[in-house]
Parts: sequence; C-alpha cells; structure tokens
Amino acid sequence: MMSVIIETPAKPRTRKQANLEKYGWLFMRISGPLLVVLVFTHLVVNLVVGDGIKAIDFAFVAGKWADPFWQVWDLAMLWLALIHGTNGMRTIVNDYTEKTKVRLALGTTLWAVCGLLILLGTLVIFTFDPCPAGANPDLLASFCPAQ
Amino acid sequence: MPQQETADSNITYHTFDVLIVGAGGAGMRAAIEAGADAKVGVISKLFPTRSHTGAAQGGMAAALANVEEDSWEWHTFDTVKGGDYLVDQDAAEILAKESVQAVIDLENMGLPFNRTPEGKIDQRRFGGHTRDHGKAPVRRSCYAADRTGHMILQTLYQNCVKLGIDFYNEFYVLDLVMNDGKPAGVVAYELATGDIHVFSSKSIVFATGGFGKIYKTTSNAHTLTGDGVAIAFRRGIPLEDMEFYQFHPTGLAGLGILLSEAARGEGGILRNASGERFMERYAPTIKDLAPRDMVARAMANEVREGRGAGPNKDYVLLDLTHLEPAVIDAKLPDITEFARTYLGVEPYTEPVPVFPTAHYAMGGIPTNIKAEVLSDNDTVIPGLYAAGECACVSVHGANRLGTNSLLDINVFGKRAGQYSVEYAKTAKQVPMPANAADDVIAMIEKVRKSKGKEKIAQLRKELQDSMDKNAQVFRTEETLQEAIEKIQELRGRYENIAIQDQGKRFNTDLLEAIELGFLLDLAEVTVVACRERRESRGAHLREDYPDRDDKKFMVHSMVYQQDKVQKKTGTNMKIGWKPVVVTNYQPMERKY
Amino acid sequence: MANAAAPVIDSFTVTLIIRRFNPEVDSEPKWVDYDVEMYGTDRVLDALHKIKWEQDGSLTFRRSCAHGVCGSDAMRINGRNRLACKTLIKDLDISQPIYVEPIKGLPVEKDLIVDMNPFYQAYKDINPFLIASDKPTKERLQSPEDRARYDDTTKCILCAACTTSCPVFWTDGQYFGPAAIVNAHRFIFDSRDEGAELRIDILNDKEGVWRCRTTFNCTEACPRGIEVTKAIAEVKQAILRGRA
Amino acid sequence: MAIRPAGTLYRGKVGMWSWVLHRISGVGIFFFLLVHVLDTALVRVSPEAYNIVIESYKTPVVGLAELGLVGAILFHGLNGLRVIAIDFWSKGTKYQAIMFWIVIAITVLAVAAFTPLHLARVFSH
Ligand SMILES: Cc1cc2nc3c(=O)[nH]c(=O)nc-3n(C[C@H](O)[C@H](O)[C@H](O)COP(=O)(O)OP(=O)(O)OC[C@H]3O[C@@H](n4cnc5c(N)ncnc54)[C@H](O)[C@@H]3O)c2cc1C
Ligand code: HEM
Ligand code: SF4
Ligand code: F3S
Ligand code: FES
Repeated sequence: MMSVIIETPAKPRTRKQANLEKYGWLFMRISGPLLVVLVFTHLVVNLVVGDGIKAIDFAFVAGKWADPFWQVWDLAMLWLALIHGTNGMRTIVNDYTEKTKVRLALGTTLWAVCGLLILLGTLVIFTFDPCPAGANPDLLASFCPAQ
Repeated sequence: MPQQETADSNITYHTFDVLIVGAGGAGMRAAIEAGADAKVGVISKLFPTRSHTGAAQGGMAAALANVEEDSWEWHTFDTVKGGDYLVDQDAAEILAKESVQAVIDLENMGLPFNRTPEGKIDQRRFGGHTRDHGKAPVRRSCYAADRTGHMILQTLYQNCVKLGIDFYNEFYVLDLVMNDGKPAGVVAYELATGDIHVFSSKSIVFATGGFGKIYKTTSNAHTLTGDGVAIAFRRGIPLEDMEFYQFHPTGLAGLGILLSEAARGEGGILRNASGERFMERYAPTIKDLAPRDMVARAMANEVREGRGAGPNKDYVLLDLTHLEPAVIDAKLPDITEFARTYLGVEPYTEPVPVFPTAHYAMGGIPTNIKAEVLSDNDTVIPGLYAAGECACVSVHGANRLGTNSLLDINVFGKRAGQYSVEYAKTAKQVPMPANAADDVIAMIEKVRKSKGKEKIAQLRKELQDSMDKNAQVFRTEETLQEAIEKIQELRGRYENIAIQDQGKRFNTDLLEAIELGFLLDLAEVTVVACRERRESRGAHLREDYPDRDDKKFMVHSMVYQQDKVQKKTGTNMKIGWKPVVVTNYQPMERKY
Repeated sequence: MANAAAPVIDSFTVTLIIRRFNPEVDSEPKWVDYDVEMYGTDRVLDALHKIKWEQDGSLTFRRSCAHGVCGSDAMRINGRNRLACKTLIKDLDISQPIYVEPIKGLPVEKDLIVDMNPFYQAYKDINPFLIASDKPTKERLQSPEDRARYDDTTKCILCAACTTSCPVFWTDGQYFGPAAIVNAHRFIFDSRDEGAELRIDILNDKEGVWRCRTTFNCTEACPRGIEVTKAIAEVKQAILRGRA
Repeated sequence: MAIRPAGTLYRGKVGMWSWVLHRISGVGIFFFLLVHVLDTALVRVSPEAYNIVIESYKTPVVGLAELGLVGAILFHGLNGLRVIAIDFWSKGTKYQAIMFWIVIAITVLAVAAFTPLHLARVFSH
C-alpha cells in the first residue's frame, strides 16, 4: 500500500475550487464513533454471544428484524458504513490517481455502487417479511405462524 | 517577471532601476525600501532564507529604553569605545539614532520579538553595551529567543514576497561591469543551467556578506566567501580596515559553531581549567560581558599560559549550570541544542567547551553614511552602494559590539535602499559594453578547462590552516610574512587546479574553485593590512606592537589593487590611510 | 565531562551509498558507493564534503551554514529525512552502509539537489506575511502569552524535510504540505495579524489541511523540533471554528 | 551486493505505519461490506438462498478470514478513535504513539480472546 514514487508533481496546483472536503472530513469523524458503537455491538451480538456465527441463519435475521430496534440499528449502520467507506475510498482514489478523468470515473463508480447498495439494503430491511409464505417452515423463526 | 530583452547564445540580458546583489538581511532590507518605488531585482547565490543572517542569534541593539533607562548617545559612545575609537562617529551616531526606528520597522513588518510583561519589545544585556558611558551593563538588545537573525531574515523575506520583489536565486554574481569608471551592471552565473546573465541597472547595491571562510575555525557558512568584496576589489575599489577581523569568544571548541554572547548576557560565566572566573582579572567591572576582542584575547591567553581545560588544555569553559533550565529553554534553546547535538554536552549540568572562532569582518567595501561606495578616501562612485557585512561605513571600527551588526544591516540596508532608489530616479543608465560578459566567460572557461593536479579543497584547507595559525587572535611580523608567502604559493598552485565536474547543471565544483579565488584575494588583503598596521587595536593584536598607537594609526587602512608588485608591501597591493571621523569622543584608554 | 570536545572516538571507515543522478549524462538514477574515513564529531555533511573534495568533485548537494539553521541540506539519510549537517555519523549504525538520497516528491535536478520551486510556491500561496491594517507609529503591543502562542512555528527554516516526508505529498505533489501549513499557523495565531480568514480560506482548499492523514512523518522529520502535526491540527480546528 | 531498490522505503515511525494499516483495513472492510450487503439481501430472495450463502461463512477457511476481518475492524475502529483524538484533543498529538500501542494492544487482546471461541464454533459446525 506504499505510495508510488513520483519524482515530479504531475501538474502545478490548480487553486481554489469550492469544495466539500471539510464536510467529508467532519463526516468521517462523526460517523466514526457512531460506527464504533454500531459495528462493535453488531459484532458482539452476531459473533460472540450465544452460539456466535453458528447461530446465524435466516431465522436469526428474521428474529432480529422483527424488532424495530434492530431494524433502525442496522439501517443506521448500513447508511453510515457505506457513506463512510465510500468517502474513505474516494480519498484514496484521489491520492493515487492523477488524471482528472480517471479520478472522476472511479469516484462516480464508487458513489453509484454506494447509492445502489444503500437503496438495496434499505429496501430489504423495510420490505423484509420474516415469515414468507410458502417457505420451508424449518427455516423460519419460531414466532412464525407457519411453524 | 524577469526583464528579458534579448537573449543571444547563452547570455540573457536584464534591466533594472535598482539591482541588489545579496539577499541577506542587508540586501532584503534595501529591497523593501526600494521596492515600492522602482523596478528592483535581487540576485542571490542562495535562496534568500538560507543567507547567513539567519544564523545570528543574540539580538539587535536599539536604545528603546523599554526595560531600563537608555539613550542613543550612550549607544553611540559604547559603539565608539567598543570599536577602539576607530569608528567614524558620524556613522555611529546615525546607527544609534536610527536603531529605534529600525527595530520598530521590523516589529511592524511582523517580527516576533520577545515581549515584556507590558507587551513591549523585551531587551537584554550584551557585551560592551553600558549605561551612562560605561557605568554598568544595560539591557539594549532586542531579541527573539536566540534566533533573532533567523526572525529578521524570515520577516524580511516575507515582506519581499508581499511586495512581489523579483528574485534571482542561485545566481552567482561574478563581476561588476564598470564603464568609464561608472557602474553599468553585473554579470551573473546561473547555477541550475550554467548560463550567463547580464544585468544592467542604474544603481547597484552590494550586500554579499562576509568572508569568514578565509579562516578554518569560523562561525561563518561555507558560502561566506566574500564574493562581493573581492569583485569590488578586482574592479579597482579599495578595501577598508581589512586587518580588523573579529574572533568571537564562544565558538564550540574545535568546531567554531557559535554560541551567542546572549549566553553570557543571560548570566553565563567563562571559567578556566581550575574553575576560576578569569574575566574578573581582565575586565573587573563588566567581566564576562566585556567586548569580544578583550574576551577572545583573555581566553586565548588563558590557554596559552596553560590554564586551558580539556585533555589538550586547548579551550575554556562556558558555565551555564547555575541558570534555571527553564530560563535556558526560554531564552537560549537553540544554542544549548548545538552543544548537545555537536559536542554531546548537557548545558544544564555541564560547562560547555568553547574557544574563539572567526566571526565578523569589520572591514570591507568603503562607503559613506549614504551607503555610497568610495573609490578612495572620499570620492563617491555614483550609483554604486554597499551595505551589511561586506561594507565598511565604518560603524564597527576595530571591533564590533555584539548586536550592532543586525542593526547595521537594517539601518544601512535601509539607507542603501533609499539612496539607491533616489539616485535611480534621476540617473541615466550607464551603457552596458557589448562584451560585458567576456571576462566572466573567460574566467569560467579557464577554470572549467583546468586539467592540473591541485585539488581545490586542498588549497583551501592550506589557506585556512595558515590563516588560523598566522593571522588569528595573535599576530606578528613573522607570522604575517609567513601567511603572505603561503598565499602567494597557493596562488601559483591555483593556476594548476583540477576540476572534475565538466557539466553545466549545478556545477558546484566549478563555483568552489571560483570562490577559492575570491578567498585568496581577501586573505591576502587582510594579511597585508595586518602587517601594515604596526600597533594593537581592537581585534587586531600585534604581539610585536602590543600598544595602541594613536599618533600613527588613528586612521583607517585602505588597500588598493595595483597592476605591478609594490616594493612596500611585497604584493601587488598599495596601502593608503583615511582619517577617522571624530565628533564627540576623543580616544581614551579602554577599560571595562 | 568537559573533555567532550576531544576526539573520544578515533577514526573509523564508513560506506556511504549515494543515489546519484545527472540528467546531462544518466538516463536514470544510480546508487554509488564511497568509503570515507570519519571521526566522532563528524556529520553526514562532512562525509559528503570529504567525498566531493577528495574523491569525486562532481557530487552535488546544497549546503551553507553547516549547523542546522539555513535549511539547505535536507536529504534522506538511511530512509529518513534529516539535515546532513545535523546528523552525526556516530549516531547512525556505522556497521552498515549509510544510504543517502534526495528528498522525495520534488523533481531531482542533480544528485541530492531537487527543484524546490513547487515547495516555495505552496509557501507563497498561503500569504506568508503579516497582514494588518493599522499603521502604528511605534511597536505594536503583544503580551508574552500571545507571543508564546505561535512561537513554535516561527522556528521554520523552510528546509522541506517535513513536506517531502509526507506520504500524501508523495502521491501527486498537489497537497500544500506541512511546511506551508506551519507558516500559515505562524500568522493565523499571531494576535497582530488580521489575515487569518484569508489563510483559513486558502487552506480549506481541496489540497489544503484536509488532506493531512496525521501520519506524523513531518513532525518526526522536522530538524527544528516543530510540532508540525499539532500545528496542522490547530489550523484544522481554526477552520472548523472560523478563527483561532 | 544485494539489488537496491530505486529509492529506499521511507522509514516512518508508528504514525506512518498506523496510517498504512488504517488505509489497508479500511479498504478491506469496504470490500467486505459490499459483499455483506449483497449476501444479506438474499433474505429477500428466499430463506434457502440466504442460508446456503451463510453456510459458507461457517467453513474453516472463511472462518479464519473472519478473524482477520474482525481484527481489521477492531483496529480500524479503535485507530479511528485515535485519529479523532489527535484531531480534536489538544494533547492528542503528544500521546499519539502511546495511543497507537494501546490500539494495537486492545486489538490483539480482543482477537486473542475471540479466536478460540470462534474457531471452536467454526470447527464444530
Ligand atoms: C553565527 C553568527 C551569529 C551572529 N549573531 C549576531 C548577533 O546576535 N547580532 C548581530 O548584530 N550580529 C550577529 N552576527 C553578525 C551578522 O549576523 C552578520 O554580520 C549579518 O547578518 C550579515 O548580513 P548581510 O546581509 O551583510 O550578509 P548575509 O546575510 O551573509 O547575506 C549575504 C548574501 O549575499 C549573497 N551573495 C554572496 N555572494 C554572492 C554572489 N557572488 N552572488 C550573488 N549573491 C551573493 C548570499 O546569497 C546572501 O544572500 C552573527 C553572525 C554569525 C555568523
Ligand atoms: C468501526 C468504526 C470506524 C471508525 C471509528 C472509523 C474511523 C475512520 C476515520 C476517523 C477515518 C479517517 C481517517 C483519516 O482521515 O486519516 C476513516 C477512514 C476510512 N474508513 Fe473508517 N471507521 C470505521 C469504520 C469503517 C468501516 C466500516 C469502513 C468500511 C466500509 C471504513 C472504511 C474507511 C476507509 C476506506 C477510510 C479511508 C482511509 C484513508 O483515507 O486512509 N471505516 N475511518
Ligand atoms: S516545519 Fe520543520 S521540517 Fe518543515 S520546512 Fe519548517 S523547519 Fe523544515
Ligand atoms: S506527514 Fe503528512 S499526513 Fe499530515 S501529519 Fe504530516 S502532513
Ligand atoms: S547546511 Fe544549513 S541547515 Fe544544513
């Protein structure tokens, strides 16, 4: 991950465009501590307590999302982590790309992927049916009527 | 923007109203003064903030009277007395009077001086500065920790950036072009490319600093090779008071790196091997804060009489251990770090080994109080100015007081700026001869093509060793004769040098050879002047003539270059004498 | 104690491996070995001089003051940025060769000399001069506390050791770099200065303080002991809060 | 003589290496997150689909990788807090190196405590 040696700055600094760097920087620092709480708890709940990873399956997820508390929790985590991660990736891309075009292309791709995944994740959380009709009842959570 | 008019082959031509050679304190102060009113260019062989003004530590004198009663008259008196009465008193009065404004100018430009509790510029003691004509030390030195010179240099450069001054950095001026006795401009060599540049200008200010590299043990930078002084000399301008070269008492032993007098100003004490505070014997009243010539001589004497410290008994000790570490940290951080870095000595708890080091040239290009260069005792060369360490006004006489040089560069740098711009407003450009650069090109090509056997560094080392041995704190007819012979031998060998780097880009090999040529010239002038002054005064101590001789030598020396070898000096140099300007203070014995 | 100035350590031989490049003849940089005899108080600058003066006059580097105050000779010695004149050879591991190469991220001109102009430009871009509208006839007053506020950053000698040690600067050379920020700090926190807003605006640039990733290389490289990363953090806070 | 690289690697101290690790861990987590959102989305497809994919998380190889992931997240999160302290706490720059070692210590201890627990589950599956 060490940077490439560039003996020559690619171009003289182009001065002064309006920019959102300050806000990006602040966002990283605000989302960071929130993510510590969200992600670390997520890890403990999913991987440490009870049977840990062994216990994870459809029923486990359904059990969690039956509770709006975990719905909101995971939703916050989804949004924050994706925006945080994408913004972090953007920083890295800016560091190592020199051509404006490449930078723009990669940046756009990153945000597009980020947007899609946020959309997808949000939809999943809100449209999730813990007890889908016709599913194998063995796989469902204990509270499902089908069981 | 560069004023580029024509460019043939590798020569580029530029035109200015005021051209300043040297971007140290003196050069940049002049540039700031002239910059607002004229087209000003500054040429420097170093990036401006690398100039040696930045090494100055202790402070800058001015009778602000911020912390105790003081007056410019007292300051004048101290300067005159410190200079062993060889000071031109009209110039010293200007120096002292304009000092207050000079400090305020710097403060207003942004210099971060240390402050008193009331928020005024703080002041501290320094050698030779006294209240009421020698009654007690006075706090006259304005300072910014122990990096006053650094702050001056940075502040001046910052203001040049603000004014948008044109700099030509890493350009070596190698010649002054005179046309019919009048200055037309200079020829410079661009380090990066090896190209030649010819600068025409109505007025030209030399501010190229000192030439401490004629000595081996020196506080001066590798680049202080006296180029400007030597160039002026080669173009027929005499050099004044070259025998007066100051040795600073407290150089780190063996290295010459300076520990500012501020160390003693803050209470540091010099001791010999047995721990005795020996300055009590030499200057009972102000002891360790006596002027530099006296302290350096006392130190050299202690060592000579076997009271030196260390395994070879060849240095004395600067004792700071009784000072609070907090005081040391606040007021002397840099110099104590030098002791730690370079000698591995912890100044909080151990005394620091010190010995005199070559430090400052009192002599140089003769000027009057308007910074105009003189071609003899009183003829002005119109349009040519000099300021700073390369010039001799003379405000330092036979021995400069600490903190008076940073003052000198500001007061006379400013004056050089003012008068040069005033001159440029009405003067006509002296026509630049068509072949202006020929001499420089010939000199460079000669050096570049030299395929001899002698190594530059070897010659330089032999020169410096000889100067340290023969023309340092103590001098006699014999040692000086030896030095002259050595220099003449080296001159012969200089014709037979070897240059390894044949390239054009950044050819520092070539430039070191050219700089050695300047050093040889200046060493010779120094030694000739030393020999002709058969008395002891200030920094010049002739063991064979130990007393001051006001009847014969209350005069400045003026050394001129001649075409032929002169009988009297045994060199191609002629010596003349110039009266000292005395206004208020008649010479008296110097006691402290 | 007091015998420190005497040569405690006798002479020893070290190998310097110097990255050399002369665009007039070389197509790319090469490493060249030199053996030199040195003494205990010698510095890397002395070794370079010895090579230049006795072995190869074409070795090229900048230097002036030789005691760490002019900022001419920042270079990479054994992988770290330092001033050659402030690095004692005996403090390095002399059983190994000493690697010397130019500072990184600025165009190499010849051997250890780099083109400093991009660096100076960043410095000039932050308006490195006092901006004040008053026209005092005497000195301005400033309390010792106000003076102490920016003391650390007045020490900068523009050696570029910090900026060229910064991994972010290496990437594309666009980042203003720590030295420029240090010099902005020197004025932003000077109670006499009125240009803080302007400077803050400049450093709020895309290539300004926000690119700093707090890697501390600058702080560790600074030969003047300036707490560079701290100064940068203070400028970031000044930008966030709208003033010092 | 060994082959010498074009230029030597810069010998930065913990500040630089913490940044290198932070960057690598950030990128790692980011790519995992992309995958993780997609696999979780399978709950909308069918319980079977989700369970099949989730089973692969329980295989030994992936199980081991998960340890790395947890370590990366722990390091990145804690070091993120360190970076924030450097930025916002006036003494942060002074204690940055100590804080780095604290981050490393906590990460190592936490991973060490988690490893037997996790591997026991993975290998007993
Ligand atoms: C270590 C040390 C400490 C000192 N401390 C104090 C102190 O505390 N108080 C005090 O009052 N004085 C002090 N002095 C003395 C004082 O600092 C100097 O005398 C003064 O700074 C000289 O300033 P200058 O502008 O004349 O020259 P410099 O600052 O030396 O500048 C010379 C300039 O000329 C340029 N130059 C030289 N040759 C050429 C050429 N051929 N072509 C183009 N440019 C050229 C250089 O690039 C440089 O920019 C100290 C001196 C030293 C060495
Ligand atoms: C667990 C809590 C987290 C905290 C406290 C945290 C904190 C931070 C902080 C403060 C930064 C900015 C670093 C800097 O400016 O130097 C950052 C950068 C970054 N983060 Fe996180 N983060 C966390 C989680 C995540 C997650 C989940 C991801 C992945 C999706 C992620 C990916 C990144 C990336 C890619 C960067 C950019 C790294 C760089 O520029 O070198 N982070 N993080
Ligand atoms: S901050 Fe330190 S390292 Fe950077 S340029 Fe200034 S003195 Fe050099
Ligand atoms: S090295 Fe660079 S990343 Fe920041 S802490 Fe210093 S500027
Ligand atoms: S030569 Fe001046 S800083 Fe090293």
